[in-house]
Amino acid sequence: MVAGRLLTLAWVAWFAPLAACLMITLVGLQRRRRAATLAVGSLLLSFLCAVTLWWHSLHGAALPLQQAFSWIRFDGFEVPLGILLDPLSILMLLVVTGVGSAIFIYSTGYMHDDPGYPRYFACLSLFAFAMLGIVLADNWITLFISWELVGLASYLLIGFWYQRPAAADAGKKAFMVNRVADFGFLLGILLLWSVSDPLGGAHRTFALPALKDVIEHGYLPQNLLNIGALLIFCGVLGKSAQMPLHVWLPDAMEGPTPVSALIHAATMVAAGVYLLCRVFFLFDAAPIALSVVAWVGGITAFLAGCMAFVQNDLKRILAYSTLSQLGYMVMAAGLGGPVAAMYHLTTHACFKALLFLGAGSVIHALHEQEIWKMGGLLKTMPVTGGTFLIGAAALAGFPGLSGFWSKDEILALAWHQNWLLCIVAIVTAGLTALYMGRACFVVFFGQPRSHLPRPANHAGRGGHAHESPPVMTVPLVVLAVFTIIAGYLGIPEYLHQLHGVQVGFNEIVAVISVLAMSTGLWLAYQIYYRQVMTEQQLIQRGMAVYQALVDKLGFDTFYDWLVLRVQQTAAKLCSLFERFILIGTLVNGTGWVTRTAGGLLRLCQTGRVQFYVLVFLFGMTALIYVNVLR
Amino acid sequence: MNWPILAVELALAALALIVLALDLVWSREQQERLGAVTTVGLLLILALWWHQRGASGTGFYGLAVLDRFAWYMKGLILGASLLVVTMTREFLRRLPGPRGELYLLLVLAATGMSLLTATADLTLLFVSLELLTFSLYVMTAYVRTDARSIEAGLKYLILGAVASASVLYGIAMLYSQTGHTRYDELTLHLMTHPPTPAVLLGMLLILSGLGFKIAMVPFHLWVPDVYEGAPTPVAAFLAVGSKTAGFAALLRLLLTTLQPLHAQWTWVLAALSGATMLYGNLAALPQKNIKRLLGYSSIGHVGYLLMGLSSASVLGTAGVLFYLLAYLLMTGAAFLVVVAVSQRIGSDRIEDYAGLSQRSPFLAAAMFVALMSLAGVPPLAGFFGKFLLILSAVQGQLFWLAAIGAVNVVISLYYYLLVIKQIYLRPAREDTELTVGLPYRFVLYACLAGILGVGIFQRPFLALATTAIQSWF
Amino acid sequence: MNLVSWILGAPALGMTLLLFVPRTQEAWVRRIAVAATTVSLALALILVGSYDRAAGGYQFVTEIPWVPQVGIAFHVGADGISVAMLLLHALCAWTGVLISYSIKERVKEYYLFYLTLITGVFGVFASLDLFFFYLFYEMAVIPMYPLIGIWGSDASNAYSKEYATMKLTLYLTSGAVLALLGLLVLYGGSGISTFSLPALEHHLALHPLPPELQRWIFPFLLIGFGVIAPLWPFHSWSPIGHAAAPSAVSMLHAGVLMKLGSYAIIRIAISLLPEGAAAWLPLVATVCIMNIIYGGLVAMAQQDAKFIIGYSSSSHMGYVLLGLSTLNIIGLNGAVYLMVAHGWMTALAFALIGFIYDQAHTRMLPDWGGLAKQLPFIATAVSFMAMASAGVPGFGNFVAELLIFVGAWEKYRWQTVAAVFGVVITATYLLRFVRSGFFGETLSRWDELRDATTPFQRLPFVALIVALLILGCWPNGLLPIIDTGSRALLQRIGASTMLAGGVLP
Amino acid sequence: MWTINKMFSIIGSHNFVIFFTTSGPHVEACFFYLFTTVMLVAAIGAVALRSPIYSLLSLLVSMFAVAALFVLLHAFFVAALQVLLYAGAILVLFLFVIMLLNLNQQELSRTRQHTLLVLGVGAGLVLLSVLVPILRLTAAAPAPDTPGTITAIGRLLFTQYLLPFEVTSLLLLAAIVGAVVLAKRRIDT
Amino acid sequence: MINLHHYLVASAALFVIGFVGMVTRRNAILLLLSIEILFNAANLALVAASRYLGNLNGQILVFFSMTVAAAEVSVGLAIAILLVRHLKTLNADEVRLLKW
Repeated sequence: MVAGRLLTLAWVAWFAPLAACLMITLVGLQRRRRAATLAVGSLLLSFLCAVTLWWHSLHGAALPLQQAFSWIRFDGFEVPLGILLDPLSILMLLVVTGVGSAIFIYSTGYMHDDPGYPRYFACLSLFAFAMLGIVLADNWITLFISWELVGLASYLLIGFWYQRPAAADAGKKAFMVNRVADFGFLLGILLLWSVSDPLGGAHRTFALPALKDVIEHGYLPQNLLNIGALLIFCGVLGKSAQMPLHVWLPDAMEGPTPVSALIHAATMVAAGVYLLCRVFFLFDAAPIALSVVAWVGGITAFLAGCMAFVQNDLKRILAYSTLSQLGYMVMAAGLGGPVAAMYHLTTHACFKALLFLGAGSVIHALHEQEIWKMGGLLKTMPVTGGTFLIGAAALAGFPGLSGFWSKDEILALAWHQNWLLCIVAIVTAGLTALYMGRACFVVFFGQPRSHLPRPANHAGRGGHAHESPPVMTVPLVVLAVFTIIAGYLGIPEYLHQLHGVQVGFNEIVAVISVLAMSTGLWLAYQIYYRQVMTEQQLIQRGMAVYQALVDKLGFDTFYDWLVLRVQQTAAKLCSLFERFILIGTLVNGTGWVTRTAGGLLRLCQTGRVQFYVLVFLFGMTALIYVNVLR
Repeated sequence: MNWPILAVELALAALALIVLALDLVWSREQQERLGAVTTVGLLLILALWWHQRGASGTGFYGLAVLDRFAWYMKGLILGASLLVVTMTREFLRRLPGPRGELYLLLVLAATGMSLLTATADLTLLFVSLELLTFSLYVMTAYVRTDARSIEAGLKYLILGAVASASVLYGIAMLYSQTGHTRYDELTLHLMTHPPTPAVLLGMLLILSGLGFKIAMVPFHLWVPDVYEGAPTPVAAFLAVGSKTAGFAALLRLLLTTLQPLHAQWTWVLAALSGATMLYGNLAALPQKNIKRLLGYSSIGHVGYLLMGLSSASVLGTAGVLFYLLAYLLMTGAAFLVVVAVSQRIGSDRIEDYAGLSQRSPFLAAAMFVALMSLAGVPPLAGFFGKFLLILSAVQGQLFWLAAIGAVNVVISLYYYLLVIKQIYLRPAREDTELTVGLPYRFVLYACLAGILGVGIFQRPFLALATTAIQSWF
Repeated sequence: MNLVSWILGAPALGMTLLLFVPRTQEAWVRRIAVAATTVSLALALILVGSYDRAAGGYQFVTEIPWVPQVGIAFHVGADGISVAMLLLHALCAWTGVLISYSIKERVKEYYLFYLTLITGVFGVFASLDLFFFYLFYEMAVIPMYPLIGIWGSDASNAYSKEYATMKLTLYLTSGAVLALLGLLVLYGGSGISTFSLPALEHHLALHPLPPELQRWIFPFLLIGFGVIAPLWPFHSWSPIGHAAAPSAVSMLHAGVLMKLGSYAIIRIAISLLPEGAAAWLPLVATVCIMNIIYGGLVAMAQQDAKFIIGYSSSSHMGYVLLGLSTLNIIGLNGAVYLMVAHGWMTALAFALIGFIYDQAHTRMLPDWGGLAKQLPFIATAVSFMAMASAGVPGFGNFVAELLIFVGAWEKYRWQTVAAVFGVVITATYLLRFVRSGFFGETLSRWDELRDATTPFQRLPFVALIVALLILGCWPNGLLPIIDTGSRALLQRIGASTMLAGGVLP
Repeated sequence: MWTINKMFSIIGSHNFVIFFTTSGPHVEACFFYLFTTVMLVAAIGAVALRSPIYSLLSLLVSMFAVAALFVLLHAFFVAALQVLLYAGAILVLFLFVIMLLNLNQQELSRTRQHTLLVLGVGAGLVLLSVLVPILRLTAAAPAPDTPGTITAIGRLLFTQYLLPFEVTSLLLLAAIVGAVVLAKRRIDT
Repeated sequence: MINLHHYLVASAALFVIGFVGMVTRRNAILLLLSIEILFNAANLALVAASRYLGNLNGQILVFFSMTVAAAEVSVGLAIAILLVRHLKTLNADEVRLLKW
């Protein structure tokens, strides 16, 4: 197929969800079924385009392809709106539309009874549009716009149940944290724009390929690149929820579960990783920035894994696990392996979406999120339970599943590049198995624990779940299938054009990682299935560490302090300054001085005629004196 | 003799005598019609005045002149007289006692003012100044039962006499140094001889005396008291008539006769202009009585006028003339409203204007327009006037004075808005509607139309003002 | 008479017609006002369409000698910048008149003053004569006094509406007279005795004023016009004034009136005094950071919805000032574009708050809460407004701020960093605004609130939102027109190095 | 007019007038200082004396001294007017009103405000100290003697100064009407 | 030798005395009386100047000034009568309803 057709397909894939969003907003807000049809249909269309593109890319289409239009243009300045098609973006396109389609379909069941159903799909479509924008963007501004728009969609969807204070707060928090991050990101864009024309002057551009050329020709000094890369990495910190800006992601679980699956597990949070890979040429040329990236990723992976262990909310466990896995990806990118990062991103998208949807299915059935009130669900919800276990195994790195392969890529890379980070990564792998084992054993095995009254409007026995409808289980099964096979699709080979270090399968690392995984799983089995030790005893043993982890290592406390004390104090101070100094003293003071001057001057008007004559006399004398005798 | 050059003054004197005769002859009921007679007479004189446009000449042994300047100023004075007659008719409705004399004195004062515009001799200057002043003394104290009116009359008389004595002494000084009283001869003498200190002394004494007339700081102290105490139409006449005449005399004296001394008087006037503006506008801020407020504000406006004079340029002087026209219209309109309101609610307190916009939207709107024009808000007449005056100060390199003028725009806006606040923002204490008679409405409409017309179509009026004084430069 | 003169002629005509409509015929009063502003809006749209971008310069010029003695002429026309401003104002005025249907008392007086205000603002944007510029400027300021004083509401316990309106009027007039002084000195210094802007531009381009004089005059114009812009620390009239004004007046006030200041700085101060601008604008670029950061922080501490938006306006105008102080084409285009976008955004904000206040009789955020359930349409519109204000892509504000940042980056590095940080602050208080006002649990006392349901009620909100979205999604619509104006200006003042500065060291 | 003319011719022909207007400079100086002293002392008395009657009489003396100075200056007509008008008319009017109002001592006292007294005298002294240096420089060159006889004055008054003269009549009309209007006792309704 | 300046200085002294009288006396009648002194001072100056300049214009002016002074007194005394009648006082400084 000719290049133009491919590009058209990409444009269609990008804008189809936007069209759906607009149509839902304009005509469909009252019509539930039509909204869902539009949204799902548009995303399936995008998926179809993505598959077509992928097929062509495998069969000899000349990549990369680039096409841009002027979005802002006047003489001497241009902001393009353009797309870049290369294996990286096509792969990501597939992930987003594929996983997205599954989740869209799942949502039609999950959100079936919600009054805000059309609004939900409008926002979801907006998200899909924005996410595809990030994937396809060929320049900073298109990227940044999409970047902001996914933030907006995320905000709207986290706060979807806006009447719940927690949800509204979580949405706000997510938006704010991302704003802070984007502060750096935008500065980075400005900086890189200003140096994108080595001759200075009118040919500066936002286009990524042009920047790549400039960097690869070595026109730019190292420290500049380091600063620029770090500023860009700020954006990644926010979007991919890396330490220390990770705090919004666990809270974001207040949104509907499919949203968590799509946005806060599979796609949007991975956008940061995708960005790192997309502009890897920049980081590649900035070694200091690169090592910062690696360490941030490693630390995030480890600490998030620890925190996941102490969570009692099923979705929060998954959220921290997402953090941890994102840490892996970022670390991989930081270690110079964008391919490994992308590989893990892809598999993670499948199995994490699967896990979230499974969790959603459980929640949908029980109206309960706390794991200690669940139990033995494998019997009542076999499909959900089965697929969840597959996902969990993949996440834990069970050999043969996709997670094992992609994680091994990363561990091998770390083994090759940085032994310290490698140890961190391996310990984290063990942790992963431990907390996932904990969740699985508590939720799906053992006895039902719930004593909740039966939800009024819900079929099924009290506290006893039932399997979800097919519209929800089918996507689970599909995702489970992909979770199993994603490791054999040749993804690293597909991405071979990417720069960076690529190390093959490493047997030693694989063995170590399986050992770590087994240890973790064994511990979980002992504690939570055999119950050699209750949770309480465990807590008592590691009181300090446990408490610190429950307190989220003080991050939230610190940010609360920052917001409540520092920011609000500054605001109060400015407000007081405004009110008392500026208005009270300077402005009103001027008025007061004027009025008082008037009040004093009028006292000259004593009403005594002799006094008036006296003033006349004085005035005349003074006039004569200064004029004649001066 | 060349009588026609004083046709307007002669006609005014004749009108005065007719009013006097009718007052003596007519019965009490018939005297009600004196106001109408005066109005008609003034309208006829206005027609005569219009007929004289473009005429010029000198007469009475060079004591009097008719030029475009005199013609312009006479128009203002006749307009002022007409407005004041309208107010007087309204005012006298509620006043027991004699009425004819007020019209007589009014016309006599108008005669004096008119003569002042035409005078080209220090003797005539003194005499016509006194004619004007005397009539106003009596008019000020006219409400004999009102202690305030008497007090105002006393103050005006005492201080007026001091001012007259100053003028006279100043004339004596000038005369003693030059031997002349006629302007043309004085000019010639001053151009050929360097000024002696006594000449400057004479100039300053005359300036003081005329400064009293126009309410220039520090000779202004009578103004608020007299405006407050005098019958409102008389206060209006003091504001628009006497001030205009004073400026007419001052302009002609300073710009023709004392032109050779302009290095000595421009800076004095500039300094006094700043002081006058600041004093008038600042002291107006805490006022509670509308007439007193207008009194202080009139002091402020004198400051602006002096700004134009102190630049001693064509633009500045034309600005003064233009501003006097605007001042006539806007102060006239304001006083028309004050008379109408105080006749109906019996109070001049600003507080009692509360809710005027509900009780009489027309009067409220008229007051709004008048005060905004006084404050210099476009597109009203006062705005362009202030614009010209400040521009002339800037052109004359008097930046500090222009800055003071600009500051005073804000200060004056403040107290005018305080009045507007009562009228528009505060609720009415009573609900009774205030209705105004048709002729009165008509005059008020004419004023408002003038304010807008002069403010928007400035060109012909500025042209008139410029041609009036062009020959002096 | 041509297009531009009719744009300002229509409301003037409407105003005159209103004088002859009896007070009791309120329906007719409203109809005339709507008709007048609709005509202006339609003409403004036609103007945007028919402005010849290739030719640039002043088009649709009418020149009638007015007071030739001092060189005054009634001279109106539009270049690229004023086309944008006229469009901005036309839409704000039109929506404002529609919003004013909630005014129930003294309707005729209200519309009289309102149309005077509208005429004045049109006049400022269309004037090509400094005298008429000033005349219209004052004409726009004074009607604010009765409009706020009569139909407004107390800004807070500390600031009554009388205080607010008095302060606003005096403050703006102070600025105006300060600017007038500057203008008069400029007029005197030019030596050609004309107030005609094109003539002065032409003359001063060939014979610039002495640099010392320029540096001396410039602060007069800068502060004089800066007061209304509002330049920190002269901004304190604005939030209080916004809060006290009735919503339609706040709309024009924040939406358009503030832009008079920045427009005048561009059109007169920078254009005629390039040396002065070069000397003073770096200071402005620094001070406007105070606008952005300080204004944002103060907004953060407010509880009153109108105060929040009020301070946010003064914060956002900081970006405009930053943009114009760059003196390069990107920043200047961005500044003008932001003037338009922010105008519509803030007009939308005040219209929305007014809608709620009319029913709820409180603007305090703690008293609101969970309004989204009762007022879904309004809440949606508020979210749009907040997103536009926070600079989310898709709205015009994003495009404009982006241009300003890009334009300012080279010249004012640290100021730009602070300005970008301002976006974070903006998001903070706006999200708080949305969160505590509209999200969360619904209070039972708001059960009686009625959403905007009829198309007529929704029309102004929808129009503004759509306008913002068009600005945000299709910048190539209006920006090239603006570009003709700012490019000509920069070329004339010789600062047009397109992208000022060189490569980063 | 006739009376004045007559009287003036009598005074004018009198010897002592001839004497002190044509005698030597020393004599003139003596008379000047004499009359000036009388004038000033009497004027001070007029403003300083407690009793209004005394004040008035003191003023009368002062005005006679002024009239004498007028004669010294060969201004015979105005000298006569001074005597007639001031002594004859104005002061009598004052006297009449004082009697009419039956003013007592206490009411006519000087101002009780000592500040005003001090300031007034101080301001006066300052003014004097400003005026004197200016006026000391005003010595004039000798000029031909043009005595202010009634003929000369009358000719001027009815030719060159006719206009002010006529205006004065209007002025007097205003004053008369004013005095009547204001001082009329009954207010007729 | 007596010259113009002698007379002018004398008249200035008279002028000042009149002014001082106006400031220091509180009685309305005495204020009017002081005004007469002021006018006399001017008259003296005019006559002296007339003599030393050798023209009569000054004396004409004195003629008018006297007329004015007479008229002044008549109106002033009428107001004084009104004062006593309505305010029961002749003290100018007690008449201060109008102030500030």
